[in-house]
Amino acid sequence: MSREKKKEMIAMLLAGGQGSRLGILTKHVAKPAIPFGGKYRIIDFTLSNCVNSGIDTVGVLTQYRPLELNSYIGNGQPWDLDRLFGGISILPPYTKSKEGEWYKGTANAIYQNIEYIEMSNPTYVLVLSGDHIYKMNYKMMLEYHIETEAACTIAVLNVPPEETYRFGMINTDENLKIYEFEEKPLHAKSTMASMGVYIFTWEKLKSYLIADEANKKSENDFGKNIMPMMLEAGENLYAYEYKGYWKDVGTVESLWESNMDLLDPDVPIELNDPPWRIYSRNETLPSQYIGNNAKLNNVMVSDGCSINGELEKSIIFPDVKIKEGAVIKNSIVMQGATVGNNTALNYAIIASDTVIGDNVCIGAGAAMGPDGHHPEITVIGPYITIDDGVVIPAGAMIEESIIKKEGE
Amino acid sequence: MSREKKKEMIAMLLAGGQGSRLGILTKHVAKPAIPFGGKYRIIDFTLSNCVNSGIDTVGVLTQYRPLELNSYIGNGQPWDLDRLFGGISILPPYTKSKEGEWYKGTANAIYQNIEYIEMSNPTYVLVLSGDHIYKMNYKMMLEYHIETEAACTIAVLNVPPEETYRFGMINTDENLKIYEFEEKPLHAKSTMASMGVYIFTWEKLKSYLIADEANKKSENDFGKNIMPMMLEAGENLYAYEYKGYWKDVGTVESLWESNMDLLDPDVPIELNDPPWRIYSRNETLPSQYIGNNAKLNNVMVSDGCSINGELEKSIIFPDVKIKEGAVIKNSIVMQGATVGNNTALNYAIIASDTVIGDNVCIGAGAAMGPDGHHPEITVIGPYITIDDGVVIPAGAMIEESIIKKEGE
Amino acid sequence: MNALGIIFSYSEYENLRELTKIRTLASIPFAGKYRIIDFILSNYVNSGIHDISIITKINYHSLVDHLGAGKEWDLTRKIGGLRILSPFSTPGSLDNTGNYKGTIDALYKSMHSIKRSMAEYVIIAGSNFICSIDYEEVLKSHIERNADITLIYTYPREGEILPHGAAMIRMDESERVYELNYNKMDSISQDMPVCMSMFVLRKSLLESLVADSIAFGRYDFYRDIIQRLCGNLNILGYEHKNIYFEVSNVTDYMKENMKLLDEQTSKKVFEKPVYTKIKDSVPAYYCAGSQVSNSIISDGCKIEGTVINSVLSRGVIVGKGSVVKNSIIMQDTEILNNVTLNNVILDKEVIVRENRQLVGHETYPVVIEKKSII
Amino acid sequence: MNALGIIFSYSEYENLRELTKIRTLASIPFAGKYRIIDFILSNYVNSGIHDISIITKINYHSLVDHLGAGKEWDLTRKIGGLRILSPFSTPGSLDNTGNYKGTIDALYKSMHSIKRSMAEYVIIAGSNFICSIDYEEVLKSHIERNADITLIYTYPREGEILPHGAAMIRMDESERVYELNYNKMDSISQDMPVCMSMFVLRKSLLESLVADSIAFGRYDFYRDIIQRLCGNLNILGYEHKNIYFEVSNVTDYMKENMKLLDEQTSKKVFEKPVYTKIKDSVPAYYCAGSQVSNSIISDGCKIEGTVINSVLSRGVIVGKGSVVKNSIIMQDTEILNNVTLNNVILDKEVIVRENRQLVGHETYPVVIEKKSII
Repeated sequence: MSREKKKEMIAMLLAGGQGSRLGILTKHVAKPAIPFGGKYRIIDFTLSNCVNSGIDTVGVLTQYRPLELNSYIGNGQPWDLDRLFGGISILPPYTKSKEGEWYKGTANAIYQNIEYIEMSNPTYVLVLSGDHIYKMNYKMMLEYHIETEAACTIAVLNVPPEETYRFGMINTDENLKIYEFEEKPLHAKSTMASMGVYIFTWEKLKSYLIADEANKKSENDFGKNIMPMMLEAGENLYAYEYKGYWKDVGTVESLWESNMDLLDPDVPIELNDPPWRIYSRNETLPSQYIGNNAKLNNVMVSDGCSINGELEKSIIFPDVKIKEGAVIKNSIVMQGATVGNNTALNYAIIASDTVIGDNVCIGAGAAMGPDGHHPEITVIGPYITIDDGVVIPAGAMIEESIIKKEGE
Repeated sequence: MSREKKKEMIAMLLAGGQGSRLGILTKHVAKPAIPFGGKYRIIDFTLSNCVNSGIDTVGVLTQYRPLELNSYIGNGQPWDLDRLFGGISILPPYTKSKEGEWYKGTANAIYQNIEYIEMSNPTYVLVLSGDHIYKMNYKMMLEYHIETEAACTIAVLNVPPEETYRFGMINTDENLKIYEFEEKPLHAKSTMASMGVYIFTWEKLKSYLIADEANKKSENDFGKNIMPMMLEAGENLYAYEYKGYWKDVGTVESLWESNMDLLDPDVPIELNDPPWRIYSRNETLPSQYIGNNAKLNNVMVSDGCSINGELEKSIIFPDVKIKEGAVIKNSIVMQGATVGNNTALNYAIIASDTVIGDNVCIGAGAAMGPDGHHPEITVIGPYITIDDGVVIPAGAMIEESIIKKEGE
Repeated sequence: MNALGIIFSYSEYENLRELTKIRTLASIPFAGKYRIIDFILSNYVNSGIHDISIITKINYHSLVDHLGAGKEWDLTRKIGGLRILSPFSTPGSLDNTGNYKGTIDALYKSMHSIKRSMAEYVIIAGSNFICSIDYEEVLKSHIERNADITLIYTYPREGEILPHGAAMIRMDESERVYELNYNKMDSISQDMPVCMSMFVLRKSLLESLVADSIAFGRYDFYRDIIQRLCGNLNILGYEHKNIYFEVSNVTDYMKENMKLLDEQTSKKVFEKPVYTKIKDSVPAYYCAGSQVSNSIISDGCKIEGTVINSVLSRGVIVGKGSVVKNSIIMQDTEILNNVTLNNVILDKEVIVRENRQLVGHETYPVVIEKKSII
Repeated sequence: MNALGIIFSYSEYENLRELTKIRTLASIPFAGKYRIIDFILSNYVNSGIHDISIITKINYHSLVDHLGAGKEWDLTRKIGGLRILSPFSTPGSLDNTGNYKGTIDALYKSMHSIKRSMAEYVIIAGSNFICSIDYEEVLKSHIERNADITLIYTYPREGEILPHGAAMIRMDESERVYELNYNKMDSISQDMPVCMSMFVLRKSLLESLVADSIAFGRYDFYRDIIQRLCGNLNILGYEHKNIYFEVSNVTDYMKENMKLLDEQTSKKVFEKPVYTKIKDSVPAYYCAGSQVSNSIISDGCKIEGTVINSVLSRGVIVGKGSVVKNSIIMQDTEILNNVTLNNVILDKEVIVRENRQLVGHETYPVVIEKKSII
């Protein structure tokens, strides 16, 4: 034990949430394991941020359906997190003596893993959530944290005044020292919203976690309990401004939008960025094949695909088969799906391993919403079959196979 | 998914137990993580058996204090189980929708991980427990299982008639086909005891697990519920005879005895067996140093030790310091412990990182029991300090530091 | 599986011009994102063989780079795993010439590594034949038929290629090999079985055959073991019936790559997973206005122009107005705007400037060396 | 840390007789279970440097074996990690001589690998000095003092050893190096600072220094860079104050190993973890009747006889009635019953039969080659 190495900062990644607003897409997997951007999962962004920021010890706190996430993370090798000392660890709840205890809140999840954290004996702990799309250098944030001598630094981004009601808002003085939190205010004093990215000086955090745990009335939540308690106790809390692209992919809409952002050259989220690579677990698949009659127009396609249809502004995940005559627009087709001949998709998300027959129409009647807002997104769940000729109206969410009976 | 490999047999290792009869030794760790044999942990034997039998996919079912076990297992590299496909996975309980569920029994633990097992699509599943010391080739057992066309094969060993009350006993016909189970009988019909090592044909096991789960009255236990149900249903159950060394290290006594067995040339458990190596996570420590006045007589010593005392029939784990004049007999000193000058140990177990001062006497008054049975074992718990001059009588179990007050 | 894999990463009779100037045969790119070695290693791994030695000669730098520690092939192991052998790493090799006198000499100089393996059998493969084969089946047949050596052969089919120097065999009705000759024609009759440079034999037999040959100054595996000993040893053929590719000169290399544009052919090669180095490239991106047909495209490509009947490796950029036809473009090569390419092989990291035109012929493609700027 | 590590696994002026006949300097066993390379690699890893290239020349087989994929040093990485370079794996190396003309030529031939690293600094180390050093501190001082090259030196102390050919430096009061000479005596005065074959400089500076030197046919790092340019470049010394060991001939090798029997000395070298290949040996076993004093013993040893003032590597067996004194016994060597050894170095896998006696002298130990049977 005495020979274990001290780490300057380790990351604790909260990956427990079900993300129920993503409907059928999170039926089998935790939200951080949802596919994104042609070959990634949402969690790849946070993990790659860690690795690119020089953090080599990451604890992933899970409790909801962790199997697929666990097997996706594996030994951490795709992110170079298969380290002899540190690396990635999955941290589920466990029993201490007779009884086990599930994670009660974000703060409680960290509290239950104090022992894990202390194994690395870190000076600072970075607390993250695994369901945002952004590229951020936590090393620079740490430098800021050290410079301001903060007990806690919260990454913030500017949001339009009309959206403050969706965020935890933060009020600071001119030096960005925090004096107040406002939870989802209708009329906020500032436009600085918390990104759910915190750096704590570990000794401080530890003592507040212990105090919070002793308080039976606490919801054991960072935003609601820990930070306000620290503020009240007169600790230094600072905001750290982040200016890049950031998106919470908590709904079907935002998941679709944020995928489409990748195809918009005006949106500042570039995946092909060698000094800030996004790592992911790559499937063992051959190069893609583009057939004689394919047309591709502002489209992303991954390994193992066979494309014979016409595609426009779409994202195609690995191992997808698109047959001749298929017309796919403004859509996302996830891994292993098949789209039959002459089938049309518009504003649709097709989940993994789903088979769409011939002459199917998905997103039928999709029309632009008011104010140029895009039409409703149609979602076809994973592992199901949609029979030939089925028409699925815009905005539907299909959970089960649609098989036409014989003679129909 | 379709490209994942089929495995002939995978292993599911039940490592959930607290092992409360080991007292202070399992206060911080699960039983399979208890140190054994100079540099090993108990679980090393089962894991090495798997690897040496050609099994490269092992699920470890944990729920009690898994932290140290998890960090010991890490990515499985010490056992060559850091595989791209398969390898070792820690399987804690998890939440499926709103509510999580702890493992109710051995069978329920496997039931809750059906999804994990199916990822490897195995034909056979080997169910093991992680707290026995033995060397066994499961590949040969599988060949037997295939040959007898069994639905379940149970490894058995012969026990003396007077010990049958401690085991699940198995009654078979002359072809070793099982016709009856007896749970801890005082007078058994046979001497074949179950070793807790089972091979199941997965399709069979799966259907019985599902049936068992539906039965609200079941204790969800392999021995009590699954096997009897299979027998009743007329499945082929066979016993597989194992003839080598086997020890359940469930008590302080048996842990001590089984360590001492390693020093007895007449007991058939040889660790230095290149074709059947026992793998373990090795600490980063220099070679051991034996001082000018050391005496070693039938002693095992590991890396990083510095030995200056007199040792007889003892096992010394890594990084132990034994000072001049210390006299250690019939004892086990675990990793990182220090034994002071002129201190005497007899029939003692000193747990990890404990500091024993000078002129201490541990196991004082240890006298042979009746019938040549060894004296009571004295246990000193981990991470504590025993001050200079303290005398600890034979059979004591010390949980907390003994610090003499000043002036005493 | 109880076998050691040995791969020869070079060939004695290849003529791949610029392509092997900076690399060994086994590390030539093939089928878009792959190298030849990927297919060979994947055959072993998919057959459950995890103890593999690769014999190298010169220019194996790119092979070492590509394989790294072998993680992608699951060969980073405590027990077994991947070893790259070179004549210079041989213990006690005080002479610095490092040339093998022949395949047997190469095996002889790799004996320190071969002997350490606990495996009972050895499966040897060259790097000029690419196919998907199950060695478990081959070994089973080897044992069942009580062969001394099993030699894997195939019948070349319509349009399939065989180079000068390929080893043709004759067998009796029980597939026992009784003759071996080298191909001296440009093509051969299609009922002549050809050795695919793959052999199975007991490790102990290999050890003694090599020791004996060296003692008599015999250095060529085909001539001095197969040809010479087929009267005494029970050398049996094992037919590989699935598709194969053969790479030993530039025209063939081009033809064989193009065969993969047929999806049925491609499927047969990729029946089982083929592993390769992971590059963490982004998905391929097809810009508005791009036109791609009948082509293999790899991750990280960005296509603004037109690509027809071509094979593109990872990270290739095709600029606006450019037309790439019947060509093979290797990793990270950049084709700027308004370029025309036809029957061209561009090696890695080439830059083709605006408005350039490069046209080769099907039977004699233009080959542009790595890192050239045109 | 933002630095690339480069290790020279051989030395130009060592004379280790039988010990380097089958291996390179860096893979010589030291301190029981270790090889010299372990100390050097661990310094890098403990300083947070994970991108390391090892330059080899000949006989690096045992080094490749020992390092494997670098797992034990946590160097099996996607980003950075361990690379073993040899003159023969250089791209386009069509000549098969594989000899470097000197250290600069070796660096030149490794440039393809050095250039690929994204690191800003390079930390170079040879293999003849063994110590525990924190390169983070050295780099900090290098940057703070605005050095072009930082050269790590030490003052030899009482009983410490320096071979013929060691580079001695002279510095002004600000530690700027203005002179470098080679040791021509058998021992030297203890106030003469000696270069420990470790240097820190910017990677870009190294690249241009190497390119310039090659252009002028200059091949020796000491003579053609340090000695020649110390007037123009700001070459500063950095004193290593902790203990060190120097290995370049057999007598010294013996003496340096014996120093480790002093627990205080040993502690200083093992202050930080030193990683080595894991062998999964069993704990050492001392039979009833064994007698061991003042010795270093490694895992897997089995002692029935007597061992005094000696260093035993892993898996050594000492039989009944045998006496091993003042000796170094390497891995898996077996000493049968009633053998007497004094001032002997037994290489790996030696077998000493019953009743043999081998006695060397402190200043000229008997060295027995690997796998000998006595």
